[in-house]
Amino acid sequence: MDKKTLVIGVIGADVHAVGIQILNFAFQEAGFNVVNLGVMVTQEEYIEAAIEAKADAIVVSSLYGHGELDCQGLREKCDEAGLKDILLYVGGNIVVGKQDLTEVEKRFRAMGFDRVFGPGTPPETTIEYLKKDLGVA
Amino acid sequence: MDKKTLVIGVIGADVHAVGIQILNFAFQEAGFNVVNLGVMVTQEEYIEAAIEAKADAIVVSSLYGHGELDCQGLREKCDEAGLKDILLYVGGNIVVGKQDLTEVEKRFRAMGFDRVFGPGTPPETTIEYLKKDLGVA
Amino acid sequence: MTLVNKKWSEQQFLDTRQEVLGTWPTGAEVDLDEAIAYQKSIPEDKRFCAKLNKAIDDKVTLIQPRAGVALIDKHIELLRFLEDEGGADLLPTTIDSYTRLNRYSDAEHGIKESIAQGTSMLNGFPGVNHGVEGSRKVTESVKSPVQVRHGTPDARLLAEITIAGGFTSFEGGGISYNVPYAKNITLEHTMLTWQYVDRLTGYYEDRGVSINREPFGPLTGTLVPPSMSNAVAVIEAVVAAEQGVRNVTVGYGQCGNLIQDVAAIHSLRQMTDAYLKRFGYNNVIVSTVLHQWMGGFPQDEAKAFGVICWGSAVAALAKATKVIVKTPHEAIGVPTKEANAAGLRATKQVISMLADQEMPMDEMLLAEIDIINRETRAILERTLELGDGDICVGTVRAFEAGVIDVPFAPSRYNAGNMMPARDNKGAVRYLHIGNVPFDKSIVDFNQKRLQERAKADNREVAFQMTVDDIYAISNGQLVGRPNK
Amino acid sequence: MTLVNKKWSEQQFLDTRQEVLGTWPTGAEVDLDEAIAYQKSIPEDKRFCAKLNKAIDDKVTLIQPRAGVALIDKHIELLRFLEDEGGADLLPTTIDSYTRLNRYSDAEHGIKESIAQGTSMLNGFPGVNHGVEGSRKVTESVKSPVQVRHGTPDARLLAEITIAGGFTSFEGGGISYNVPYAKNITLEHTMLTWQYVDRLTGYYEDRGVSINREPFGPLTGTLVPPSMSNAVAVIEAVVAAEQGVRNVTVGYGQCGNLIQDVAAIHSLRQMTDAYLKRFGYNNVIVSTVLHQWMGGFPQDEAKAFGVICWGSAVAALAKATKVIVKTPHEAIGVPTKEANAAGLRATKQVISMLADQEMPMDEMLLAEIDIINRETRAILERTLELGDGDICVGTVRAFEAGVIDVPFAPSRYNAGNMMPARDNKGAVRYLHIGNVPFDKSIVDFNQKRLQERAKADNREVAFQMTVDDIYAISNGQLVGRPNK
Ligand code: B12
Ligand code: B12
Repeated sequence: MDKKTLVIGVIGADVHAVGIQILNFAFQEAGFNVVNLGVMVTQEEYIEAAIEAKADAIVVSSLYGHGELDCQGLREKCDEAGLKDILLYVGGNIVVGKQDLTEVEKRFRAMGFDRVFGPGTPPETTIEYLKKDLGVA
Repeated sequence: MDKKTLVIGVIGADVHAVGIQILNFAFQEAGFNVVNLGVMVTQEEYIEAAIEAKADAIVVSSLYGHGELDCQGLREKCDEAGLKDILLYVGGNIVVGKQDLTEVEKRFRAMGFDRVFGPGTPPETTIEYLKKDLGVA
Repeated sequence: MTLVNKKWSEQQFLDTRQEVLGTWPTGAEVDLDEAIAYQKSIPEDKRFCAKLNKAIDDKVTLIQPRAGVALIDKHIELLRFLEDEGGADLLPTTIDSYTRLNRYSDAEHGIKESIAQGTSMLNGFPGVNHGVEGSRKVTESVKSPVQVRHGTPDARLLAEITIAGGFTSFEGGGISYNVPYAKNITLEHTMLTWQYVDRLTGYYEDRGVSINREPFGPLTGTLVPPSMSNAVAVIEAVVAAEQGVRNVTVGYGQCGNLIQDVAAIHSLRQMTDAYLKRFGYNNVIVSTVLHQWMGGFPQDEAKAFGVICWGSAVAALAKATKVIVKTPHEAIGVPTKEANAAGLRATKQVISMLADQEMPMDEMLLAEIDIINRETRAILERTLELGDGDICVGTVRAFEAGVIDVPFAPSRYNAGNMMPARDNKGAVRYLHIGNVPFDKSIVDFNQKRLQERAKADNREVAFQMTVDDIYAISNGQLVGRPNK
Repeated sequence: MTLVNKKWSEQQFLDTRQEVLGTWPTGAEVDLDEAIAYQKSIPEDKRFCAKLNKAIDDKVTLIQPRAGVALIDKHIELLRFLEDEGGADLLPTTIDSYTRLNRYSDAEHGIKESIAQGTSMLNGFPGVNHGVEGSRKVTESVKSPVQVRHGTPDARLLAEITIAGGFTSFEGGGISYNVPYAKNITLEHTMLTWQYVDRLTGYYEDRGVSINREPFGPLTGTLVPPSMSNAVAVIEAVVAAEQGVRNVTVGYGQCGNLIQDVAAIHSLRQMTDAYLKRFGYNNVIVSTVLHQWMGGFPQDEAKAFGVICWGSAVAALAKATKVIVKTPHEAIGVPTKEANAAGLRATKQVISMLADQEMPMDEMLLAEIDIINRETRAILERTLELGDGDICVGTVRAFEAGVIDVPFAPSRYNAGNMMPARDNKGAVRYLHIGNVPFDKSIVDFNQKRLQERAKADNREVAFQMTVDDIYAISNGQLVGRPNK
């Protein structure tokens, strides 16, 4: 069982459904097990799915601008649920409006995310980082 | 003889011919005598024409960007030719590129121009100032 | 309550109202008689219907942005900026995503956070929370008619509050604000909640106050074939008319091929008129709206202007009644007011330069209108059949059966078997037909067009084309060609 | 030397050369044999002709900016920026106005002032002053083919230096770089100086080095009716071919009406081919260029993007071989490199989205091509008649007679009796025919179209229309309607 497992989904009240379908497709092609929760995923749903699937990472997508409100407390809830040090990614259009990305990254890192990706990050980039962080050759 | 006389033309190596034809038309409609020297007018030509026509103002148009080089010394030559205090206007796209207009105005005023107009100034505006400066009702 | 396409009795409507108004404290602010009187006091030039009707007569295309922020003052500032600096003809008020899901306490939290952080933490204007008074402040502070734009499956309270609040147009519909905007909500439910909104609109109409209604044309905004989105628009227009709506704007999201896009607007107008007439709704005024490309945008602002301007040109050449305008910030985030106004000014320039021109009605255009008409009719006729003649019942069953099938929709009540892709000229065609009820001639037509592309691409017709097409415009192409 | 349309003998050419090279010290740098060898060392993908020929085959539209600054290093930086950040397919080197008038010492002064002030005080690149070596530095520092773009009545020395300097295309012609760019220079004179440039090009061509030549299509850029500018382009193509030029790009400045603009490009291609063939020049490769609107631009950058993108769409729909790109700074001043690149990226986005689309060849388009063809032929046939069959002699006489008549031209050798205005759909028509030799059917056609506008405008057909049209695009319109 070499394959690493990812839980993916679009957080909060966000219904942007196109990107996550493509990520699902791309991550599988790249050799990951993927649990795709689709759109409108609550923090609890990510955590439950991650526990159940013994996931190595949670990949949070947020497009609609409420990402900052929706992500508050996710790391803490992971910790409480025993998902200590699980890899947490967030990406998409994660804040409202055009903002300085390094500032945004800082804020999300402070919330406990391991990596933070800006608008339109191509699947290949994400996959590269996942492989690196999860020690996949 | 109430009518004020204007000498107009496009200075230097500038061949932009549309605007000056329209200004000629508009100034005449507004009740001025106009001596239109057309395009590619030298400093000397403006001065000769102004002396001959006993002009009240010289309206220099420059579109092509070399206005600053072309206008250097015009006021001094006017002074030498006895056209003391003749009203000097300059307008059009008088410098190279998009520059801060107040800075540009300062430089042209320092060269002795009484008024300096930015890109696309409508004829009505110019006419208003001319009437004011020449004391036409 | 069971769903059928029948005008609600006044009693049924008024009974339901009590429930609706009780779902959030601001509901109590709405007094229908007072609201009707208030609406009657709004001058003609600030009414959506009047301005649209005039545009139809003058054959001009009006421009309208999307915009909304959390706080009333900031929102007014934004709208004023868009009319003064952007030259918007029609104004929007885009509602935030919490309100769209009736999560009014989350919206309240967003309002507070926005005040605290000094910037809008909501992606739109929380209309319910701001109530009738807040809405009136907005509509009274601007010179142009204002529309509510959102994506709310259950928009009953929002409609009550904002129409009482002086908005003169309300976007959405039981299909178009469900399937692209929700995951777990049945079509039965949203068609009922939207019958309520239409019945409310009809109630005002019956009392001399005309409110414009606009089904959301683009759906998921991503490679939706024109006939599919047009079929949905026609259904929502018919359903609205039954509840007493008399002024409808049917919409379409630009796909990118000039001929197909112009044809789609013509077909949309023809089909809407035809089906309204068929069911006996003879006094509905129909206008059209083209949405500039609704899928993924290029990040670069100059390139985004390219997409915006091309959409403007198509809207003008198709003589759409209005065009919904994107901004150079589209790919990044909710635009600043400056970026929003810039999108408007670019659009206005193109629209005005094309005001006196239209696409000549030549053979190619006629052929494209014809195929869209035939596809749309196939979908609608099967839908009616499934409903035993009732368009509402039929719609629910058509989604179950995959007869109506919207690509990339988040809703679990959408089959998701149909898959689109661009043909060799960039027109969006049916790649997998799924259960969409097309006869052989239509299937063959779509396949032939995709085969042409496959040949040019030097690959088989397959889903990878769809994936490539999704990225194409943001990568500066229309057709997603394989990398060479 | 008397002007006739006949290939110069090599002796005549070489004798003149000595004079030309002596007019400024850098002339001494040119050694033709060495220059030919140098040109031969330039790889295919950096040659203008090769890239244009490929674009013709692929039916794609290439994009090219205008750009030039005073100093070599800065100019290289600028061009690199335009290919890297703008995605330019073809590069320009726009020459400054002093050089255009052979005022090389003024240009020298400009170079010094530019160094002193740390900013370009010239509106272009002073190619003669920088000499062969300076030119080679430029052409060697970039990846794309580079063209000289200017407006120089006597460009003989400039051509010698820049072609030896590795430029592979040279814009201009005896009419198009006189009438819009000079006041006191006879057509006889400039047609001779440009025969020299063409003969020089032919000299390279005879020795296996193909240099592209491009008559300047838009002329004054201000409401020039397509048939008038096309007639000039055809003449310059024919005259160039006689001197041995084998690769010509004929150009047209967008007027703004879709049908007319697409028709103009088609007609331009047809007429150029027809007249080249008629005079027996069978081995000339002809490409076309559309210039985005060349008249007054709106000052607002977003609106300027609107004009730019609409021009891009037309170029793509007409399948012009290349498009010359404006910038969002157009109305204000020589653009920054960023603004220039932004114009390019917006253009590229539109061109790419339309790469697989073209304007359908329907009745309206065919009719418009037909009227432009007929008008162009009328002008050209009368010109040939006036020259007793010699197109050069005829051209000089045609200008004297006002048979060829360019609106708003600064040249005193242009009659200025013809006056254009837009019709009710924005197509540019002949308002005053002047002495342009049109038969009754053409005159009536033009008048009828203008009458339609007059009716819509509720005023008489008159010069005020022309004035209004001059301002229209910069005021966000196409047709200059009277204020209501
Ligand atoms: C299509 C679209 C819609 C459709 C969605 C249909 C559907 N159900 O899927 C509709 C029209 C319904 C819609 C609605 C709304 N939208 Co919208 N939408 C878009 C649009 C144009 C394209 C999104 C898309 O599909 N892109 C194509 C896919 C392939 O790319 P992607 O989604 O970006 O995902 C890729 C990458 O980002 C990355 N990625 C994604 N997640 C993650 C996570 C990680 C960890 C990593 C590494 C990478 C990664 O990989 C994906 C695959 O390549 C974008 C703007 C844009 N991008 O141009 C706006 C946009 C996302 N929408 C926006 C908004 C505000 C809304 C609305 C609130 C309001 C409105 N405008 O109506 C509603 C929201 C409703 C809701 N509750 O969610 C904003 C968000 C603003 C912000 N963040 O500041 C955007 C940015 C537009 C804008 N500039 O205003 N939208
Ligand atoms: C048409 C045009 C041309 C035509 C001119 C044909 C002709 N012979 O007339 C052609 C194509 C030949 C041309 C050539 C060049 N042009 Co040119 N051209 C333009 C353009 C697009 C429009 C000018 C025009 O006719 N406007 C319409 C008339 C009605 O308006 P106007 O000229 O602005 O004049 C009005 C007002 O400005 C005002 N006004 C004018 N003068 C004055 C004076 C006073 C005192 C006042 C109060 C008011 C006033 O009243 C006028 C009537 O309303 C402008 C950019 C623009 N404006 O969009 C560039 C522009 C002027 N050109 C420019 C340049 C650089 C050139 C060239 C050097 C290089 C080139 N691009 O090829 C050559 C110059 C040749 C030469 N030696 O002069 C630059 C100047 C740059 C700068 N200043 O930084 C501009 C601004 C374009 C740009 N952004 O690069 N050009």
